[in-house]
Amino acid sequence: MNNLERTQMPENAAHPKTEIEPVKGSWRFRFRSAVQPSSLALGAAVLLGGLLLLVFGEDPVSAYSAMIKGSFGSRFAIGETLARAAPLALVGFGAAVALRAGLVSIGAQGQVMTGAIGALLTALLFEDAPSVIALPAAAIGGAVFGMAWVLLPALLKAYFRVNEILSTLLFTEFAFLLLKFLLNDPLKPPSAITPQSVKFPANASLGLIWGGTRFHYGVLAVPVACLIFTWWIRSTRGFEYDLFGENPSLARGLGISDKRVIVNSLLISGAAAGLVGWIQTAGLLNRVYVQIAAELGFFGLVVAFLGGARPLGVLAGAVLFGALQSGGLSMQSAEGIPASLSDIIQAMILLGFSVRYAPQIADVFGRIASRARPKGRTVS
Amino acid sequence: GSDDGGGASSSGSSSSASEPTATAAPATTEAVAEEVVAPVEDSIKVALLLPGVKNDNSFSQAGYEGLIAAAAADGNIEYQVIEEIVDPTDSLPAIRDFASQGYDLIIGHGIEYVDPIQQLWAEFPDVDFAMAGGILIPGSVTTPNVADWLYNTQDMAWPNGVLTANALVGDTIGIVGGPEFDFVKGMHQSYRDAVLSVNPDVEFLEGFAGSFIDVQRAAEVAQQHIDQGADLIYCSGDGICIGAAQAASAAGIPIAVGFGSQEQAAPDAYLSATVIRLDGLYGTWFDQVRDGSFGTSEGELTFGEEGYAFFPSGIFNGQVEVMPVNMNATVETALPLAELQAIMDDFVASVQNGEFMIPFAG
Amino acid sequence: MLASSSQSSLEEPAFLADAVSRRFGEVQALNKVEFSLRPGEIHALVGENGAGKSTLAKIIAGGLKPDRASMSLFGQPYAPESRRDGASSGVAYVRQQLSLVRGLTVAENLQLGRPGASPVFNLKAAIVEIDHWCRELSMEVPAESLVDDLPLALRQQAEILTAVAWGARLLILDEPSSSLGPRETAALISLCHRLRDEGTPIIYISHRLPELTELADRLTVLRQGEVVVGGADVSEADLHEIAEMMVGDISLLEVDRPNREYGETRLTVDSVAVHTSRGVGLENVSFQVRSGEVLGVVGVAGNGQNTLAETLTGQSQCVEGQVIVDGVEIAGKPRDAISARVAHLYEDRSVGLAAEMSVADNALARRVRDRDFSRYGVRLLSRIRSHATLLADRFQVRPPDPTSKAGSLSGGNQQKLMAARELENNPAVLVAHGPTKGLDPEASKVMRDRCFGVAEAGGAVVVISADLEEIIELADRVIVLSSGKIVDRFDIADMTAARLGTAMAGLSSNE
Amino acid sequence: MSRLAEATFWSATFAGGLRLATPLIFASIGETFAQRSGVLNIGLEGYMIVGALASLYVADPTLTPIGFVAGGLAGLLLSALMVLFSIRLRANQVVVGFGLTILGVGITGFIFRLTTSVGGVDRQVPLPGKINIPVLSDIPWFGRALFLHSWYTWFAVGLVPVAWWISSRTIFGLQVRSVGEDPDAASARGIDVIKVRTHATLISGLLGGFGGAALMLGAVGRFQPMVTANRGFIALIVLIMASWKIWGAALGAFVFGFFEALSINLNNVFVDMPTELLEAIPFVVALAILTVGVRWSRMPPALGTNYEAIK
Ligand SMILES: Nc1ncnc2c1ncn2[C@@H]1O[C@H](COP(=O)(O)OP(=O)(O)OP(=O)(O)O)[C@@H](O)[C@H]1O
Ligand SMILES: Nc1ncnc2c1ncn2[C@@H]1O[C@H](COP(=O)(O)OP(=O)(O)OP(=O)(O)O)[C@@H](O)[C@H]1O
Ligand SMILES: [Mg+2]
Ligand SMILES: [Mg+2]
Repeated sequence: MNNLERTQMPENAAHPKTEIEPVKGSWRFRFRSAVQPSSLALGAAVLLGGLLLLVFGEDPVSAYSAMIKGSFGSRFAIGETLARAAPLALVGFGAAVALRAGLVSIGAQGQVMTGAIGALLTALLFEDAPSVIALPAAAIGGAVFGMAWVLLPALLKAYFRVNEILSTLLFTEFAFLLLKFLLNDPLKPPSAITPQSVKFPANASLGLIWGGTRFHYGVLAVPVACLIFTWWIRSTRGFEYDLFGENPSLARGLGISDKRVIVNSLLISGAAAGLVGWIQTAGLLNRVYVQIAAELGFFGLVVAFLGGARPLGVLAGAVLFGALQSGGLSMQSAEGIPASLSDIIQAMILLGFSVRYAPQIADVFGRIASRARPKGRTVS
Repeated sequence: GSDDGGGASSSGSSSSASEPTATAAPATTEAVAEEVVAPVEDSIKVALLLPGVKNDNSFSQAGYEGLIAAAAADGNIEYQVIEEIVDPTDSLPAIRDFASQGYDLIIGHGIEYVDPIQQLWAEFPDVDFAMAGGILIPGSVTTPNVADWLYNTQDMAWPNGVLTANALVGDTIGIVGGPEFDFVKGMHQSYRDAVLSVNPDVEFLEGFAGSFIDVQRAAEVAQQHIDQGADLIYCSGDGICIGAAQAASAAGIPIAVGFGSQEQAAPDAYLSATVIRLDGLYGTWFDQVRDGSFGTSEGELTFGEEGYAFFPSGIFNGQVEVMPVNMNATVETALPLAELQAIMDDFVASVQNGEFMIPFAG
Repeated sequence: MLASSSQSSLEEPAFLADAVSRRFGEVQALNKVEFSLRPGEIHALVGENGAGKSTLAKIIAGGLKPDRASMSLFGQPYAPESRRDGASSGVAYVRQQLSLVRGLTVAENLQLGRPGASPVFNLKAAIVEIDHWCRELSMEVPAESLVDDLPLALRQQAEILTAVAWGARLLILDEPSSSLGPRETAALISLCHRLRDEGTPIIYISHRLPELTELADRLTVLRQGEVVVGGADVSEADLHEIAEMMVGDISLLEVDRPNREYGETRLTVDSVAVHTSRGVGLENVSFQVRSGEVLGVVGVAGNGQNTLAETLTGQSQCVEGQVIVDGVEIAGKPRDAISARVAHLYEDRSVGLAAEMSVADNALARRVRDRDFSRYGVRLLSRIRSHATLLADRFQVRPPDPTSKAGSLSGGNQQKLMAARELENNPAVLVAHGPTKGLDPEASKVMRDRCFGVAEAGGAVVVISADLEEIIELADRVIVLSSGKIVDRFDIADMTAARLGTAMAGLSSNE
Repeated sequence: MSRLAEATFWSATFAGGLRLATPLIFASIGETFAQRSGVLNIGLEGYMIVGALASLYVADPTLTPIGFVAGGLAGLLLSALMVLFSIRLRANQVVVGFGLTILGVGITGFIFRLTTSVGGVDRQVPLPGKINIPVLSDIPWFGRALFLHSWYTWFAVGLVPVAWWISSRTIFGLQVRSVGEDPDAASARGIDVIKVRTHATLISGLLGGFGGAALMLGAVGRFQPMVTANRGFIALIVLIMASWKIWGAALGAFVFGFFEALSINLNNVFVDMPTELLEAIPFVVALAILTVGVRWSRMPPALGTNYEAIK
């Protein structure tokens, strides 16, 4: 019957209740509903930042050009941007797997730390082995330690429904304390007076792809991870995990074990974060520091959200962040702009982008919320 | 000496790590040759990297004030300061950026810059680098374009011990530290040794804020000490000592500080502090950069390996300064303030004329 | 009963709408609709799915702005800006999806959004007020329970109670009976009468034509946004005629039951006991269903139906007894049920479908690991999509676009999509829980045909429903559940209203 | 070990717990309002730090109570950005929250360096005196611990029943909870979801700012970059630990503060134990509470979701 020929949903179904005019699908409609608010917000952020620079006696044009130069303006800058984007992308992919399964793990920060420890310990174990063995062993060590650090929160979530946002945050705190302890004593070279580890053994180190930059071989883990993540989304198993994220009751009815999904997807995110610990140590810093994780874990999660938990989105988000960070730094060193001002500019650009991405990411949380909605209250 | 041995053995791969040293040899000669050709420019460009903010009342401020004073004295220095750069991921590109912008001297004021400088000096033979605490990091070297500086932690702590042992009314001292790092613990040990050398009956309470930023926790540590009977507070720290000073002031007991004055925070309770004075050292470096002797001379001391350009700061060379006793303090002290000042003057003199050698703790 | 309508016919209308139009994108949901409501009448608003009933209701309630309309309420011009506006003018709208906030108590809901309520929440006063209205309206709504903890029927009562307590002068009920059993429906109807008799006119939206004869005074039929019958007297109306006007196909309401042959037993439930933390468990439940047979499970909602469905599909574990499908035990593992080809039409579409995923993903979620649709663990998207198009076509899912989100389909089409997924491969056992809930006659017919189809192909069908008509139409045998126990069982031919009523009330037990 | 048997040890620890809890109580109560309304407000750290700076900079030339109010207003101002971006423009709450934290840290760091110079006189306020409740504070064991605190602590403690009353005994509180439970249903009952969430978020900004101000004026007295030291995130921990309850948040803040104070004091009891182990104590306690309390925990179902009204 023709009454069944109902409204075609507008393309962007996350926000179906949009305005009527102009006609959907038209160029003007797309522009008004997607491009315009986002570029407005971004433009506003950039303008506001420029104004701020101007008010405080800096030249906005040269500041921004230093920022762009520092992120893409030279071979070194590009290498730097990519080397900074790499860990964010890896964390982001892992976080995206968990997000798609309806889990918000903000523990990547801690898993990066333990991953670094794991990579270092393994490398020290294989100090005398040839590189072909030591190098992958360190990678595995990093991944395993990253997974180990999310195992307990995962089990608590799977078996006792303990909120993973909080448990992973707490485990980040534990990882930090463990790291401080290890770097203050057992792993510290005896003469050092500040916490840091011994050098990462050379036989397990990742070399540079471009000499004179910091574009190291560890960055290659990103395209590999991106492919794996793309495969994951296409795979039957990945589909089942997505389905669980969307509708756990249905997934359960279709024979998908919720415990397995929870534990495995968190373990995957832990492994990704652990690998970040590995590449940061074996490729970038050659030593474990207390700040080894910087804010990678948190920003990796932000990147996963920004990228809508999709491969290219995460990749783009990571490069954006990498560019902001290396550009922000070069604003400081080239133009003498204080770190805090460059933070402000970076934050404003991030906020601008958050609006740009709003429609794509709006429903990521929607799923999680529908999951959290209890079907009844257990009175005990 | 024993430290170096340990470090070398722990890195069995140091043969490959020291390769850059070998390849650097030709670079060295080049640099020397170039320096002969290049007309010595009067103005030099200096970059200073600070782990904290320049007005942190503490370590970073010491570096900043040193640069300002030395630059003013020199009169022909162009400088750039970059603050709050702790993360090793950030410091390397920042240093590299300065090096490729043609800076003549890059001072990494903090042990966090040792690794990046070690990675970069060979790539920029024309740039001079000054690092802090490289001697403590196994495998790091000084070269004709790298010099190393370190302050004596015991010199920062011991004078406070002497002062407070004489000022203490009661028998308990509460010690407040930042993170429980080795050098912080070393300072505490020196401090305790100094106190006990004057008064063996003093008891100590010790607590850590866990970081250099958590002022509230530091204040709480001090308050806990006070609640449990501390009669005097010693804070080894940094900016966090603000909290400790305020707590001491509120409780009406004296406080001495390891790093930077807290006179403003607690004019009634603050007694004294130690500070680093780096203008002299920086001036020396400026001169060395100008006349090309940077790094080639062995500095004032040579430790371990031959030719390690190393500049220590201590009371003996005036680069660690014991601040005058705060004559406006109103808290009760065992001896009058003037008498305390006299004791400290004697103490500093005895160190400077070599009569007393401050023991190294740990 | 119908007398009251004529008595007030001379008064000015309680509500009058003239030329109401509203467009959603390309859909003209309402087109110059005229509608009048007399004081003290129950006015039924009927029409097929998507006819525009809810849209009209929302506009009257102030929750939706018409593109064009002139309305008056009790003689005053009326143009509400918001729900709050509508509510303070005395219009109460009880939505299809109820609008009590589930995490709050009934008492809290009573005060939430109440026009003119004092900013301080007075719990005691709210409880007293609820008790008062409970007595007045013969309800039993616990004031301090979380709405979440209440069964659906009580939630609905609570919603009506709050509407009345807010001083509703006009009440709109949108498909209030679609998930109620006969007893609860009867209670609802008498409540409506009581309200009407006390002077509150009611707009009553429903698909269930038979109950309207008992309930309503007048009736308006909407079709594709236009009024096809405006305010006809129910007593004079012919149901078949109305059904025809709604959908244009009279044959829909006629029971068309083929004679079926039963084969061997396919489903055996043997003295099963199930405990659950939520809802009612099962105790000593035994029955068998043969190939080609349809077993109806009736009972007041919340007497173990959910648990039964979950047990048959392997989602709940038996503490005693066993469930056997074709000789294989389903021991609390959904995977067992799936490999034994047990199909499940979920009672709640939002549970049975992943709303945010595409039609294709939903259609083939059950078969994602099939050789046909994946290779080396990778899904073959184009094959999945084209097969989904095929299925959508076969099950008349509109629109048959495999890439659109399942949640964007209307309720009926969602139901068909779920059926497409579950029934595709001749299931051995079909557990159909309220298969036509909220569907219009046309869509209902499609769904019922599908259920028969399973039986005809040799499957065993269990239909769980609160809708007796549906049971009569579908089932060969019936069991009655009460408090998780089977209290009666009979062939459909032996079914009488009295027998069913007493059994469902848990009064007698023929076991 | 013998220290553990002393009354002063425990009363000092108890008092310390209350002091450390003071900023957390403000912040976590404010956050309770936001999260109950469905807004996951990760920018709390940002609100706290702008509150800290503003309170000091206003209090220095004027009076501390004025500074305290200014701190709250500064937090409120930053939370207005949360409203703009997350609630009005519907950007992801987590992303915006992190952005606001960076922004808050950046702005305060920047203003601080603009207004202070090396060797100059920093802005500073004297720490408040303790309010002595006459007879009670003389009670032998717990008098000092319980009844000798600054007015910030008393204000925080006094705020708890008020906040509880607002949340559970006023229509506004009902509205806040309803829009975090089920915004669609709430909207159908005539509640303006956007408006209620806006108000709840602004409250969290105000109280987050108060938290920063209480930390600054009550415990620290002088500004440092990042002086709030992640207490905003700790307030988030406290809130989840407390299952989104007002009393729970206050109690959780105190429990957290108590164990933090305990970990400080145990350093003198177990001298050789690595401090990292002691520092972990409050977090271990939080994990234990979380695990045990999970069956009573109920996350607001709409937490983290954006809402768009039908027009
Ligand atoms: N918010 C909306 N956005 C777009 N289209 C809508 C919206 N609400 C309703 N419609 C369209 O308006 C038409 C009328 O819908 P309405 O919900 O009023 O139907 P109904 O008669 O209540 O149907 P049912 O009996 O199934 O509840 C439908 O075609 C529907 O697609
Ligand atoms: N938010 C929305 N945006 C756009 N269209 C919507 C929205 N909600 C519902 N619709 C459309 O309105 C129509 C009716 O939706 P509704 O949920 O009322 O189903 P229904 O009327 O009960 O359908 P059915 O009769 O099939 O059960 C659907 O076709 C759907 O596409
Ligand atoms: Mg409807
Ligand atoms: Mg419907």
